[in-house]
Amino acid sequence: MSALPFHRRHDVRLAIRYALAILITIVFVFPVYWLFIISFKTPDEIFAFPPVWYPKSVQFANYRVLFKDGDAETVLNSLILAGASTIFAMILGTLAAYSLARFKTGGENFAVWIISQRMMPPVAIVFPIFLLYVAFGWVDSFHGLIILYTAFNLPYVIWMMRGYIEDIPLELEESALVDGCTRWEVLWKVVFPMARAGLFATAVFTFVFAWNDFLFALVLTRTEVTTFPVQVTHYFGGQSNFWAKIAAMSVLGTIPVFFAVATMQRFLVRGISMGAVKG
Amino acid sequence: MSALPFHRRHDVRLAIRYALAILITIVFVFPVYWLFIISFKTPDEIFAFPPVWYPKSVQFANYRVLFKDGDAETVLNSLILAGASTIFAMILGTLAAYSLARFKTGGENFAVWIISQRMMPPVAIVFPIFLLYVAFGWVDSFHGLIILYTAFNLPYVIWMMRGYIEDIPLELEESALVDGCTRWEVLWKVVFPMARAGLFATAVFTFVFAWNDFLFALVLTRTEVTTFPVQVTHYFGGQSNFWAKIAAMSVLGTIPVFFAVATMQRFLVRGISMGAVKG
Amino acid sequence: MADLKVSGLHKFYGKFHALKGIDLEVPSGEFTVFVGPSGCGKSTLLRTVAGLEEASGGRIEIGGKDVTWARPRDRDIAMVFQNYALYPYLSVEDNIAFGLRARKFAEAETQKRVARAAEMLGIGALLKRFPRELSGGQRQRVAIGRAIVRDALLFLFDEPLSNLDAQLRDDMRVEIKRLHQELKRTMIYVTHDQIEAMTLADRIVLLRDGVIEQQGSPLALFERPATKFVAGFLGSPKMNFLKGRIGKGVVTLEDGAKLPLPSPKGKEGGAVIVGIRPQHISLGAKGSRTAHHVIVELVQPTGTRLHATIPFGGSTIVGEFDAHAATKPGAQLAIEIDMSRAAIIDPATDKVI
Amino acid sequence: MADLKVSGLHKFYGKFHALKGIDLEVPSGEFTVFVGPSGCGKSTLLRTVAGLEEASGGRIEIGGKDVTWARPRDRDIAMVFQNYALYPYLSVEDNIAFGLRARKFAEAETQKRVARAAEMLGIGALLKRFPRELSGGQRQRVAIGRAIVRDALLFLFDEPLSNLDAQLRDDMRVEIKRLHQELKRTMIYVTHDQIEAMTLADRIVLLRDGVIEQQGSPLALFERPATKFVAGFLGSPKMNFLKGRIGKGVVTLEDGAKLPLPSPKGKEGGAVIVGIRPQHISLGAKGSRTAHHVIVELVQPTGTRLHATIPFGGSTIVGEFDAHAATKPGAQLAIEIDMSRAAIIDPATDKVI
Repeated sequence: MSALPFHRRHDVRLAIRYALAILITIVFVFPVYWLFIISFKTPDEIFAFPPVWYPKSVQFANYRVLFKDGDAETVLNSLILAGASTIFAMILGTLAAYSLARFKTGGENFAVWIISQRMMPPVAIVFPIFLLYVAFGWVDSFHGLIILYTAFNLPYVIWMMRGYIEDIPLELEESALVDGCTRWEVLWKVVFPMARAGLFATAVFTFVFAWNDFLFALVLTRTEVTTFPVQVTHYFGGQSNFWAKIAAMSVLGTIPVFFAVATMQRFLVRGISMGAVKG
Repeated sequence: MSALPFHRRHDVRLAIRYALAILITIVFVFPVYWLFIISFKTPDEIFAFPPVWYPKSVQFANYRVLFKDGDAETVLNSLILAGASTIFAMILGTLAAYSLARFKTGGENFAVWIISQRMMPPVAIVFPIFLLYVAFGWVDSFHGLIILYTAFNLPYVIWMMRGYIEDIPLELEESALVDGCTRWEVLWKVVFPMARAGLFATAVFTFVFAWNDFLFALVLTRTEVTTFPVQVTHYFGGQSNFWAKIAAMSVLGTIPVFFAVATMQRFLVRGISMGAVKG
Repeated sequence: MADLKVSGLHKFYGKFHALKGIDLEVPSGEFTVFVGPSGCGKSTLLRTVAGLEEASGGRIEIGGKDVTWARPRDRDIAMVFQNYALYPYLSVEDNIAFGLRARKFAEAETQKRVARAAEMLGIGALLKRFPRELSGGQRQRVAIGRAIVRDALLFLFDEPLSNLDAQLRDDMRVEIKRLHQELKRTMIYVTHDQIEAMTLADRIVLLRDGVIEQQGSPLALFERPATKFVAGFLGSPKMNFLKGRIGKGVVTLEDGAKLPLPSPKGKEGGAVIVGIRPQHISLGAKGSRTAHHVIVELVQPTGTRLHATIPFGGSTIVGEFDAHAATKPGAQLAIEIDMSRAAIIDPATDKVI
Repeated sequence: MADLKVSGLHKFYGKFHALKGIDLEVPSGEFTVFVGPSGCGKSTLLRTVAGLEEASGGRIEIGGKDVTWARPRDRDIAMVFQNYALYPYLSVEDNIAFGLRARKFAEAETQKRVARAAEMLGIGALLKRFPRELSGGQRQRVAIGRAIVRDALLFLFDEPLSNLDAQLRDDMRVEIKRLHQELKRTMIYVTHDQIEAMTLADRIVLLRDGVIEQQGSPLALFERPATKFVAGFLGSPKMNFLKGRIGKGVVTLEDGAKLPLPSPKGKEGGAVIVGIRPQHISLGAKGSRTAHHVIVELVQPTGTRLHATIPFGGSTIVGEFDAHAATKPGAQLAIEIDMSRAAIIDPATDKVI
């Protein structure tokens, strides 16, 4: 894959690049910076006018209070829920994806039907699920949310992994079959190693989806397993000292995602560009 | 791409297939069915025990009330917001994706950085954005939410379209350049027609993401531009006759998604399987 | 003894009938090449023998054992794939050892075999490398190494050289042939390239549209083709085909030119197709009674030889001459045709008479 | 007049120096072939001429106009790509007309030209079809059609036949050559295949590692190669190279065999490499004084000819004989070597003396 040559004047590139740079700065970078800064501000600084662009003194008071109030515990809850559901969704989804990719289970339309499930408005299904959970006694429980997140992420995992598995040359599997592997051994010795980057990339996304869920957690939890997004919103609309708390909570809640993305970065690069290099 | 042969006994296929079938039925189909059924039930039937598996008489009272109360209007608001933001995100995102794919703008790591933005917990950025919007006077406005949804969906569009554009053989563009096209003409005459299925598939997803948003709409709207997901939750925790209303609202709110997916089905099939057929 | 016996083998893909009742025996120790144009069924036949495609009907025996319904791993075969099929996450050593480890060979035995195979293929120095660090030719060698360590009854090659460039293909061809002389195992090789088939095979099985068109030694097929298809498929440049009618001891071509018939064939007045190889056209003396006077249309030098395209007999033929025949487009030539080696074909059946 | 003039052209990809100061003139109306092994820079040179890669230094003139920094569309070129580069969403007709419409030709003129090009290439019946409905050869024809309607000053072909199978490649080669004779336009053709270069070119430009190794007519390069690389690159089977030392009127090979030197070359006692083409080795009478007695190792029949691999002179050589030479592995042969056509190479410089 070579890059296109650069022809001095008549070029689309510059226009696109400037638009992109400006948009990114305004929309993505500024709010994150602002959030970060606020979490270290004193209450007075938060609503000061003109705004305080960078705090005079860095103070950790906003963070200390999180651990005293048990707010930090909700981050742990979120970790358990997102982590467990990711593991289950990856195992089930990868097996299903293999079936779809290699045995053409259900054909192309079935694959589209599966990913269509992902488009169902959560707000539409949260209500019957709530009724179901009340009946089962699953409301406000870890297993209830883990099952739900697993089911909700399954279509995404199946869809992504199906693509990655289809990218594996069939001959690699055939060669293993001829060489003496059973179908399960082919999965372990060929499919998983070959799709490793895709597996990790998909797992990161799955984790983040569950981590970021707000609606299901809001409706299906009470006090036992409050998640970090729900806890943050408890403080919305409150006093100015709550703003500082929200900011600190948000930074805290972003750290696991940051680590997930950072540690998986090389797989993400490979997983994302997999399609490009296979030719 | 040929399918693997079927070897009678020792096969992974059957195990996977049964697991899949059972899971799909329990997790996906039942809640949707339940929702649909409830929306036609009388208040008495909803909490009857044993449950009423199918209503004795189909009655539209639950739907009629939606149009009287102005609930249906929120579906229209959602349509405007999701539609407009999809159009903007597609235009900006596709141009940016072209730049990334063909001019290697920023390299692989920049592409990963962009999609990482999509992983930022919404609940973490909603707070600084709220402050920003208060300052701009954008709270409870159409343009405020359209800009937000556009910005939030941009990373996804860039990421997807970059993949589709990289799949277009470079020679098709080079041939057009030699034959007398400018770079903009190449975009119109080669890139868009070639990536059409991918464009439509991505647009459907983008639309659905905006459509399904709950958190941003909850925090950033008051009364003027209430969206359908927010409106639905207004009735959560209410009386049994509200359950029927929620069910009817949910069905109503699922219809546009259903149509988007249905009309774009052939592009989705092609867009999803594009990676697979290009070899 | 036949290491592979195929009887009445059919294969359908939906409605497409890919193999139409193949009967075939591959004798022990022979190098057999399945050859034919794309879509002829040669790869399907190989893959069905390997168990990678399921037979729709018929019987496959390997080493006297019915394996028609057996899994690939139970067939005692080893296979080399067109795209090498190397595992990118394994070193060369682990790639070669893959099949042995899958079959739970003792590690010492595995090491010994891998070392021997690597030495035989001249890749001993590459064992610690990864496939991405190898050239195309080296990868192909590793793929062959992975097959030969297995010591299977039947070695299958599915177009193993078609991803290599011309020069490397020539070199690897020699090496595969040398390997066969050394190992003396039964090998089946699939290719669409007639030159590969000719140079490698002890026996060629030429397929067309899912049936065996002809089989035999390379020279037998080249010199005594049974049909027009076989005559046209083997040889480069392709055999020239000229339409004509049988006369008394001659064939009269469409433009009236007459070619002598060495032995009486077909009935007088009947239509025939005369097949002449470019190598059997030579330069004659100008004015000679048996020479035909022609004008050269196009010339392609290949180094020591030269291919000239010449309008003749109502069609266009290609002749192979010495590079210094001094022919240019527009030049006048006198050509002689060696009719003793021509193929006379019945246009109704496309069979060589 | 030169339609293309390249002076001091350099191209870097990062630190990789792909073109190292290329000087080249392509005379008007000639068929020039850039050939060389992969990575030699031939494709980079063509793409830089086309403006698809930006030159890192030097000057490119097309039709006397400096186009070094011009966009591709301003260079008056037409190009055929390896993978056809057809637009799958356009019909054959629209594909061929694409360039004319992009340049805002009148629709009537466009129609006329498309029809003429289609007729010339024999694809008139396919105009309403879509690329996916065409065979490989038909697609290649459409791609060529798209180039020739443009009526550009320079036609560039980037390995246009390498996606086709052997048989089709031979046919298309003839057709491209015929097209050149008909159009009489300046054409530049890139290939890695020496046979394509030999048969198509008026002039071959042989590249190696970003420099021009030798250029000239195909026969000149084949018979009077300037370097060992050129000698080895052209011809099939490859030229045999044997190490030896110069003696009195002879070259003594590593195993002591002596080959006569037709003319005195190099200084006595100096090391040389003798290059002998397989076609210049023939069967001699047993017991003849000039014949060498050898044992055949491997035999590859190609139809009318046969390639025998023979250990000789401390190495292994390949000889080309008649198919009925009755040689089998292990057979004894007496071979004669035509030293008047051998290349004597200085191993220090790899230049032919």
